Amino acid sequence: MPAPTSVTLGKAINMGLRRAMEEDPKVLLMGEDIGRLGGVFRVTDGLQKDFGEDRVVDTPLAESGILGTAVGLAMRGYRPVCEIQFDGFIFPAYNQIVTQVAKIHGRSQGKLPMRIVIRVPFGGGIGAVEHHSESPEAYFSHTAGLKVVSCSNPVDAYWMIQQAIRADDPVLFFEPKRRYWEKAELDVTAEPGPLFESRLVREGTDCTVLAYGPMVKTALQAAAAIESEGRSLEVIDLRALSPLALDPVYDSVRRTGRCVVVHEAPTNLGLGAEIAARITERCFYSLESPVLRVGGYDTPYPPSKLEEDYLPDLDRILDAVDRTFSF
Amino acid sequence: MPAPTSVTLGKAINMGLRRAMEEDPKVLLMGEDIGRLGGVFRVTDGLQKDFGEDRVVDTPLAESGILGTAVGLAMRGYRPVCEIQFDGFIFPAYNQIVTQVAKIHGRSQGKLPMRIVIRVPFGGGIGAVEHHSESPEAYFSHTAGLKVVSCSNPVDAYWMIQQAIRADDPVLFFEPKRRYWEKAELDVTAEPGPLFESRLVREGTDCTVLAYGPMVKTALQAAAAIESEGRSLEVIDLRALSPLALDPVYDSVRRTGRCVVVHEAPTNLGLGAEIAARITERCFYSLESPVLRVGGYDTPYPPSKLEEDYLPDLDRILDAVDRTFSF
Amino acid sequence: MSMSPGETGSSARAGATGVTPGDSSFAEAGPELIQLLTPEGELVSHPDYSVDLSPEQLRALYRDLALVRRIDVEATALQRQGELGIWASLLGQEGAQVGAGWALEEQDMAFPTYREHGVAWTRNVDPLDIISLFRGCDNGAWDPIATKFNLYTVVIGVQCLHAVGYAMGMQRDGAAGAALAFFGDGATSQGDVNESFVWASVFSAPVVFFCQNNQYAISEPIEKQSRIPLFQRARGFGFPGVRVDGNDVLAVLAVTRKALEAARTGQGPTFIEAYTYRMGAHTTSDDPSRYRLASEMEAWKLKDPIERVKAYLVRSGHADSAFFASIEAEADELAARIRKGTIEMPDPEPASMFTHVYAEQTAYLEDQGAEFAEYHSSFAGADDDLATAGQEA
Amino acid sequence: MSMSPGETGSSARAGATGVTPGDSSFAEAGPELIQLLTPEGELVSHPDYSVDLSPEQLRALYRDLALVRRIDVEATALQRQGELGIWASLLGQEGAQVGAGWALEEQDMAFPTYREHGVAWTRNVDPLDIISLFRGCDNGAWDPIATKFNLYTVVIGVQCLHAVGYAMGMQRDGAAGAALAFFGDGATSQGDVNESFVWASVFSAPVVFFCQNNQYAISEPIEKQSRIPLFQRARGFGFPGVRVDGNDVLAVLAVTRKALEAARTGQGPTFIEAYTYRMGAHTTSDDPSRYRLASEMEAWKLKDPIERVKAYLVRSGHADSAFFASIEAEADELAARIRKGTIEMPDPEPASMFTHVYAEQTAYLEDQGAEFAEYHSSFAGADDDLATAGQEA
Ligand SMILES: Cc1ncc(C[n+]2csc(CCOP(=O)(O)OP(=O)(O)O)c2C)c(N)n1
Ligand SMILES: Cc1ncc(C[n+]2csc(CCOP(=O)(O)OP(=O)(O)O)c2C)c(N)n1
Ligand SMILES: [Mg+2]
Ligand SMILES: [Mg+2]
Repeated sequence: MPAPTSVTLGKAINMGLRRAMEEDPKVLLMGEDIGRLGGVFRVTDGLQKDFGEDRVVDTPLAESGILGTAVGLAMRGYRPVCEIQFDGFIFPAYNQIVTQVAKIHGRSQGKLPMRIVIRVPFGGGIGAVEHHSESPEAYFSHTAGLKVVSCSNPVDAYWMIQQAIRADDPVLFFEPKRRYWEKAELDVTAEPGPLFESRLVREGTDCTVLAYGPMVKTALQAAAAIESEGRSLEVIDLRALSPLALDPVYDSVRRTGRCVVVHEAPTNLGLGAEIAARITERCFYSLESPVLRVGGYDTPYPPSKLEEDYLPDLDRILDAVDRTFSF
Repeated sequence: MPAPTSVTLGKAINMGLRRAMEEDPKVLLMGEDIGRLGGVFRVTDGLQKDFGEDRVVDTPLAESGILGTAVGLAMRGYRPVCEIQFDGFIFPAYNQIVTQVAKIHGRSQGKLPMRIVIRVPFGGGIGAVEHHSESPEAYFSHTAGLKVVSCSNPVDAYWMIQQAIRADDPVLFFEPKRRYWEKAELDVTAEPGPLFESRLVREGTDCTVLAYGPMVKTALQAAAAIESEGRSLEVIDLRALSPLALDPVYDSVRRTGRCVVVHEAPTNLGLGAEIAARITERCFYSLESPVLRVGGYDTPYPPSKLEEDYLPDLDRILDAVDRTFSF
Repeated sequence: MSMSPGETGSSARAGATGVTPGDSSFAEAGPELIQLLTPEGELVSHPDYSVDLSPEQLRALYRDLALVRRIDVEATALQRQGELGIWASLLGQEGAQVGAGWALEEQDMAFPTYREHGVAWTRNVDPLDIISLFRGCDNGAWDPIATKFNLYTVVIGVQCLHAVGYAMGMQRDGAAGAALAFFGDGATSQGDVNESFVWASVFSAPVVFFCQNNQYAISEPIEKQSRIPLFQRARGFGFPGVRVDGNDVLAVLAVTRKALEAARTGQGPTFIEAYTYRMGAHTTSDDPSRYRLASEMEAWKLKDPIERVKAYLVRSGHADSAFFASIEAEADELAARIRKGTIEMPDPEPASMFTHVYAEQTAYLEDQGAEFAEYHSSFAGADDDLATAGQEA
Repeated sequence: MSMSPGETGSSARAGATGVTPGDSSFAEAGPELIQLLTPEGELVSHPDYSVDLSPEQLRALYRDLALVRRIDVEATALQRQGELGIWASLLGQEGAQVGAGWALEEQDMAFPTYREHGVAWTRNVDPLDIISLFRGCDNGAWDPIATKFNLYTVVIGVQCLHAVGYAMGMQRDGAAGAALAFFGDGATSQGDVNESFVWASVFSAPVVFFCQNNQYAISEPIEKQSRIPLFQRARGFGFPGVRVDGNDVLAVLAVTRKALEAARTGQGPTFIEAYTYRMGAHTTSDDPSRYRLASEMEAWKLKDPIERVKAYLVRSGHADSAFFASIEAEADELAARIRKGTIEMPDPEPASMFTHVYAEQTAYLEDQGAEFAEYHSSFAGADDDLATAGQEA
């Protein structure tokens, strides 16, 4: 039994992909520059060398082509794992994802499962140019037939990618690109929990903070920073964005009476809107203040010199927490 | 001064397009089958005959091509009005809409206005096959840089389409296709109010019902039906879906203390989620019950034999209203 | 059918040029048009293509053509009578579809649009399983895996990429088959269709692109999609394109067989343009009189795909009036079965809309379905209320 | 430059075949390759293409090539020193870009990708207005209307449709100009690019498609995008395609001029494949050693687009060492100005992100911007806090 080793989030996904490919010959990877180059983030590093060009496919430069052919491969019994190079480049494939990938299982009354994983490095904070720092998850969470998850740390990344590949439904797998280089101890012999569940990552009593992907770390930093002031934040990593797994959230909010939802995506119609609406429906009489949202502003993602101003950070989270107390 | 005449919603848009083209030679129409055929709903009937093939352009069968060339025409100073034949066929153009149409004005720091209108017949209730009855408005309302409106009656249809065309920003214009044949008296000499405002369409005291597009009529029917039971519903036609114009809504909810939002689109992350979240943030202490949502179910739009079960109707609205009282 | 030198010689030129004697109206299709059976029912030979069918096979071919047309006519009638929400007629395209269907081997996989009822028939799909889609009961009730005939795809062009992906899967499986992608003239303008050409060529996938150029995309004539013959599109992507008389079932069969065989044997994709005509409306919701002249249709009537086979069968003595009568009778029975099956078709269970959204149902949707069922049952017996409410709304 | 019959005759064959004496390494480009100036700096004639440039013009051309390269080298250095977030180098593609830029007339409109710094130079775009994009200050600071040079477009392929739409606008305006769409070899796989071919052909829009085949799409060699030479793509859509030596600025100028003139005079689109090589990394974030051999680059070094012009200028006596020294000096000044301008470039106003989202600002966003400003000012003086918080986060 190999001892736990310290790996980065990017490497953890690489290891998860490798294990999934070893365990199931029907798993194959498709994408731009994922072969020799190993992907622009090196997440598929070394996989083409070991599994060959038929299972790690460098595709033509066309996202609709990637997803459209993945649909055909899935019909043929394969489990394609498609890499979209950056969040902002998933839109050429949007038609295939929303009208085909999401609907074919239902259209065929279950006869054509769409076992497709769509890997999307998402979010900002890396000083990139336009279209390389976006958070499009709400576009997919609003779409029936798709499942959407996001990992926030190397251990989840390793297990969640394998669970997504094993799932019999199409899964959008959002990878927090600015956290690719974060490290954690990974025990590959451990037993992971279910994929579509949120997780309590820090207990607290005064206010519940919900986050996913890159913002989980930020939320935990906020909780640590405010502890000294004697305020105790409970932090939950949502992990599943569709379906949302909010039961633990309801329990938490009923205890704390306050809630702040955090994401990088624009606030208007972001995940926070749905989560706030549901919490209010379920916990109406427990709420001391409305559920507040801390998201990206409702503008296009700005030039990188402004991204620190645009992105939710520790201060903006604490500011929102304060506001839940001054209501 | 011509006397008010009774026109259908479809005809009203046709008249509005004609007037816009007469007033501004830079206005041109693009789409599939909009020329000789006059569009599958006849909304552009007769326009190619009168304005010629250069201003009413039957395009190749490619939505991305329609929007992509519209962008170029807009850069050249034109005001293209693009018809998407059915809601479900807007997705091939999604990349152009979300990454270009929405962003070019900002990208160019205002030097390249995108004066583009995208007409989308949307919603169900016409017994159609797959992809012909959807409500994709949330995908666009979540996108910064776009503006989104929907008309609910012939008079608004006539004025709103002209205002959308005159606007200097890209506007998604959602037309309630099941209401194309509804009639109303139209006075083309009247003075319309601003485009991006909601409108109180029925005063009431017990609960505020919000709707837009095809659901406005349904909401009004619900209000009429329940009046006999002595319950008074206030109905607001949102009209603007991005930006939302909620100030009158806040005032109303502060009076009624209760609110139900209705739309055909899937409930999860539909417009109702954002509206509920904002109302709760602004009217927290006025709410007697959480804002409730009546939307399509979170499934793909079903085969037409089931659409009556899928679509929000009078009964489901009243059921939700009842629940706001039993909280 | 084996041809006597006489037959061959007599009209080889015609066959080669695609211009058949006494029928100049094919001129616009150009000299590349591949034809083996003229509208008058004469066999013509072609340097590169031929079919060798026994009289039995020729009669079976006629039977398929006749029955497919009857299915279409009956469905159109059922729509007119309010039994179907809409119907997309294949009238005039029977030759292209039955010919392509006959070229398919068991292991091949077909990817239709929404109009390939004739191909469906050759894949043993029950017409009622198609009608249920147009009636609004489901999105197609047949098994796409068992029949090797994918579900209908309404979004123009997307299925061409599915076909290429499926073919890439066959490649990886070392399977013997090929994929056959159907699409229309209008579809050739879609990005996805052109991407599918890129992919098929780059991976030399075992796929054949079968384009039925029925001259129209709803109201738009082919000139709105391309300045040059569609089959030439393939040149730009590095694989062969051919134009075949789409109303000549023999030529379509020969050309499609050869292309599928090439694909199966690792020679990559082929683009087939079946030059035909949509004799009916785009769908029952369409009104062609707004955009095309009746005279155009008259000219195409003379090239009917079924009449020419009948003419050949009669001339060649391969079939007598008794045969045609028996087919007529079989068609009547089929039509009656379709009518009865349609009218008696049960409505879907309302709650069924929640069942197949996912392979692994979510707790969220399960709850929503349960609430729906409960709410729905609160109207038990009062289904009319629901209905009326729905209509009023 | 006017050619003496001698020059012409001597190497007409070479010019016609594109294979230049003593340089067989162009063989893989195929006989269709159009070339007017060999890597060795010899003029060769071509039956269909020629340019007539005065010595002054040739020197000006050299100047542009040299300055453009210096801009690129300086920007790369600035990125290495942390002054830019990223840089997309045009090293090796100067000939293709300056040649295409020179072919543009004032009324023409160019639609670049993110790499056309050389074309930008010919449109009088200040290099600092490009650098501000890669520094993260904005998305390009030049005026696309005034310069007739569109903003950079990062989403692969979309700008080809913009160019066609713009050209359709010119058509409707009865304007004299044409649109020039730039894209790469990888972009040819995108649906949008192929749709732009459909539209350009159907509307015979005054547009020229200028594809710089630099052999790679990041790490993927051209074989991953096409099995046949890219210029042949145009055949499938009904308009001419040509392949030109992209490192031969004279041939590129001649070919692009002719294509633009054809477009302006209603003869429709042309596809130009400028056959070249990306000498640098895809961007400063890329590591080409992972996917290509240094030897490949060595072979292409011999075809440098600038060296050959210099060789010709020297051989022909059109320029002396003083001239080259003066260009060198000018390049040094330019580089210094760029360095200074970059380092002193002010950061954008944080609140500016709210200002140009819409032409008609919304009350909602105005409020959001106001809240932002208020919140932001609460950190007044304590900008470090913000920064650190941002970094920690
Ligand atoms: C992406 C998309 N856009 C628009 C439509 C609406 N539509 C349905 S059929 C059709 C015309 C298709 O023409 P063609 O490809 O020639 O096939 P045909 O109907 O003639 O068989 C159109 C525009 C659609 N189904 N999908
Ligand atoms: C739609 C889209 N997908 C992916 C990318 C990421 N990307 C940026 S450049 C590039 C390669 C482009 O290659 P090519 O078209 O040959 O142009 P070159 O960079 O070689 O000049 C890719 C895949 C993108 N920008 N847009
Ligand atoms: Mg057609
Ligand atoms: Mg390239």
